[in-house]
Amino acid sequence: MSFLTAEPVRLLLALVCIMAFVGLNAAYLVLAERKGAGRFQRRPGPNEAGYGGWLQPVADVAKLLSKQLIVPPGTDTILFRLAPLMVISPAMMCLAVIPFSQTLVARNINVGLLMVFSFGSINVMAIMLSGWASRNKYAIISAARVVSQNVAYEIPMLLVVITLLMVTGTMNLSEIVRQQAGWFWHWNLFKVWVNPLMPVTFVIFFICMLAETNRAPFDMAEAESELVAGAFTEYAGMGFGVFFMAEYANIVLGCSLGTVLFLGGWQSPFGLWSGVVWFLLKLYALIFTVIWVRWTFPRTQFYNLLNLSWKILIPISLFTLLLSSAMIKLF
Amino acid sequence: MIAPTDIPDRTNLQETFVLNLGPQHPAAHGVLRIKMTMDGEYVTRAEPIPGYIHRMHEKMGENRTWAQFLPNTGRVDYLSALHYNHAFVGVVERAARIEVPPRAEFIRVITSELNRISSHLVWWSAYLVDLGGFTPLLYAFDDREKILDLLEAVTGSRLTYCYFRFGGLCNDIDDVFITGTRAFVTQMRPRLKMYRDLVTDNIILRKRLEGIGPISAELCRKYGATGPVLRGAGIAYDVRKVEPYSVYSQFDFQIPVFPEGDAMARYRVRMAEMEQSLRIIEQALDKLPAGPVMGKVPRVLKLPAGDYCYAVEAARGRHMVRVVSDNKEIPYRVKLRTPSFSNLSLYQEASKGMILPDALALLGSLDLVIPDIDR
Amino acid sequence: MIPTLEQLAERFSRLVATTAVLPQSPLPVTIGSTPAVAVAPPVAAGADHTIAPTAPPPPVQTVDYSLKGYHLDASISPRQVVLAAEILDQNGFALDTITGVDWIAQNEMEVVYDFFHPLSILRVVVRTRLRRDQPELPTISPVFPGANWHERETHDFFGIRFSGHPDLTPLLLPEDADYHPLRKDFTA
Amino acid sequence: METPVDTSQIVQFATLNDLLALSRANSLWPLTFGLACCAIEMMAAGGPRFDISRFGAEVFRPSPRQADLMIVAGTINKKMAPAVKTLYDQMLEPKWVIAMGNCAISGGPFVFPGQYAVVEGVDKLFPVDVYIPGCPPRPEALIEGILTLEQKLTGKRRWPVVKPPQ
Repeated sequence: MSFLTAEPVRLLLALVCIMAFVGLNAAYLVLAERKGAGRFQRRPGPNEAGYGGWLQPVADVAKLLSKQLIVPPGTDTILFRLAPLMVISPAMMCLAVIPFSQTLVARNINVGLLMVFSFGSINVMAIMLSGWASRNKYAIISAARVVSQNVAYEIPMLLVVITLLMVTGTMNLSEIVRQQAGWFWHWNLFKVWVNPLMPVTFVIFFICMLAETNRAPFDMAEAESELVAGAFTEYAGMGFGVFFMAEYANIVLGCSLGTVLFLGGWQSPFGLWSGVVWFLLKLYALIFTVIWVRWTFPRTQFYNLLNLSWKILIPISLFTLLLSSAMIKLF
Repeated sequence: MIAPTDIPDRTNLQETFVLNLGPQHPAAHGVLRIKMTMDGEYVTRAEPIPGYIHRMHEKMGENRTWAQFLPNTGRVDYLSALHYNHAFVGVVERAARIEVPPRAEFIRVITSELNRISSHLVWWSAYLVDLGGFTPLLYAFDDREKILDLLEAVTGSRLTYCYFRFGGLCNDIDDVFITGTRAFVTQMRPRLKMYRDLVTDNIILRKRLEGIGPISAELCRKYGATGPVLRGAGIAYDVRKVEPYSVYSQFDFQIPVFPEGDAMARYRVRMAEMEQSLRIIEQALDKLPAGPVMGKVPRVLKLPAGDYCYAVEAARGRHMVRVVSDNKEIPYRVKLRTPSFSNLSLYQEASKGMILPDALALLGSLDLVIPDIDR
Repeated sequence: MIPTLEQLAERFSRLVATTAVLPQSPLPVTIGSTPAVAVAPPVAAGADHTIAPTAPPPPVQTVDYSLKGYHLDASISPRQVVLAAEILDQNGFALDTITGVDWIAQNEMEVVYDFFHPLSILRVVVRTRLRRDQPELPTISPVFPGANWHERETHDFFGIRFSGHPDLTPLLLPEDADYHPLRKDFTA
Repeated sequence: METPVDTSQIVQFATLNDLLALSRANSLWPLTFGLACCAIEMMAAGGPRFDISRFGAEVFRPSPRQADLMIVAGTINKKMAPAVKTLYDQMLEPKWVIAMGNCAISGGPFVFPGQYAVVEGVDKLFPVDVYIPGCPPRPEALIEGILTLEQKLTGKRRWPVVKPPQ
């Protein structure tokens, strides 16, 4: 079995695993979302396909795969086909550097965080391309919204992450988790003695993550009651399915990042039995919160959204950055 | 929130495009079409184009007897069918001078107010869906099903009621209905409080609605807009108080008025109206007299020649029926003055210079039922 | 702001007594009878009224609300509708509806304007009659912008033309509709 | 000249077809498309009491490209008919149509001699798979319609038919 340790094979295996992880997560998070929405709304949710509805995602994917494939007339054919690929592949790439546990990481690189953010930005471009290529007015409005929304929220997100980097002093995600070993007050979220505003930065991070993944209450891109289906209006079958998957893949990525950066990754809350289970627990708790938020709040208005970023989040995150640097300099 | 005065005047720019919203669009609540001339996300001109569900109600009125037209009234504004029933039986009773037994009038009030609550609940849920909040729809429909259970037991249908008859009602109510209605009233009050806490006081919703789509009382008057739109503009006009019909003058209830004139004011008017409707139902149940529910009606109904009007306060505003009779068994002309028609007609003026989400928030706050516009 | 019924009745009587029209009224003369008071008699006057009335009832009359559903019934010349609308506008009335009635037996079209007062119980009906083969009268949409749609609808259903109307295209009927379904001689 | 061979008799993907039919039947995404009164009952069918999400059919898609099922809920008039036809054409194969309510079936109560506005049945425009009578049909009837459509797809009935007591 020595060939398994060969680096290219290991990488290939890791990629396959990541793709399976993303695919399964996307499929079953859709089900979780639908079942969860049912719970929030006093109804059972999908429960007829298979035992308790467990085969619902299978049915959905099989149906989407077997739908007619068309490229609507007048669209930019290449971009139209390219956009779904461009939206899903960055999310998969990013997961390669996420440390699921001490050993379970596809590629432990020193600039992991940088890579996540650089690949994460491609997502925006993909949605913009899909909106542009669709030759649909709703799609193009949605694309314009996505760009301004993501530009607005990238800034506080990065400011928050820089604050965190000052605390950790490294961009290696495994190293960041390792620093948070011990009891739960060693997590970056609770390191108030380094920066008293650490919980606030986490809240800002979470809000920005919601906005970056275009989730409610910031789902400007797919504002159903305004823009029909936004940038995805003209997509059908699996093209649309891929966008659907990418939304959940991005949620998984964003929540993983939140877990790694703030919640101690694979570290257990009381210093014992650390492992991948803790990572998954924290990850799904965050994802559950994302779903919960979606089914609780109405959508914000577009200008309120931008105001929130430019007038509230950016000043606060700048202040935390300042405070952090001052505290580090002083103590 | 951007106040409307902050928006630059973009009506003279040339780089506009036309966004054809509808007739199939999630915010169109059916088949309304709005031709929006847009400059980016700013609406420079929004022209509603109704008529996609025109169903010839007025033509049908001239084709059938007075009684045969009654089921049609339940299908004009299907969400407040009983009010439309009431207007039509009211005009025929006024013209033919038919006496309605008091018990029938009280039951009319009870069922009408239940219908008003269910209509407002549908509006509320659909409006929240417009604003991107989906869960309230399910809660509101849960409550609405309880009303529908009650009404179905006495009227026989869930939605397009045809319960009122010339001179009374087709069925008397029973004790099950009375106890069920009382139970519903006690259940509904905490639910309304929950909706207030969870939804109305939500910061996102308030930021989304406050100051959006201001409609002044003068604009309402010029366009004939009524109902919650007018009351949300600070005018306490309610047909139940101003032109009291049926036995509404015997009840103690208030007309909720909010002077701001924005979408939030219209929202609050409807939420407060549900509470007032509960009050009316309680009082009517307490005062419910005994007796028959059907008065004396001639076997062959012919209305004396002339024209007659009867207005009611439907869930969406003032609904008036104007009939012209030429002393025959069939009407010469039936005109339905529907509130949604007038309320929508001011949309073009009120939506100028808004951005698309606000324009749709304004559209939803008018509470439109499209067949009510198109008839 | 709230006028009494007597004041309004008196104001309308003065209106019908004159032949005053708007000086800038663009209306071509389409009415057969020139004196305004002598326009065809109103349909609905009293309980004893029949289709072919023997004596024309007064053009302005107050009626019993409980019997009719309105308080004041004014029959005016088609050319005076804008003046009538202005009177009601100045007194704070709101437009309820505009509709038509096709009196095919008398070869006439009737246009009925309903007004309500948002602050009091006061309902006014203004009616006017036109020749059926040439139904045309001025628009009141400059006074009440809400009349725009009501007039378009009346044009849809009856083919009554409102001169000066900004956009008299079909509202409820399809864009290319050239029929007027509520005319009594309409066949599909 | 040879007649083309009907390959479907030779090459068959029986199991795959069955599985696909089963998948499609369990994932009927309707178009968000209400016309009139019946649309409210369609909404009620998605409500907590009836909940069509149990059958995976609650994913109302506003864009016809992503929908599999068009529930024609209400009257179609002649002004609307071209738009409905366009929506049907924009949906991608395989697609199904449920005519909900009497108006969609035949024009319902709005048909009378001399009517000028109503299309007398949506099947005048495009083929319909399931008809649900009623004015408006109850939400249970819509669920029954969806089950009937599923039966049409898979050949199997999901729940036994309940016979009303005589």
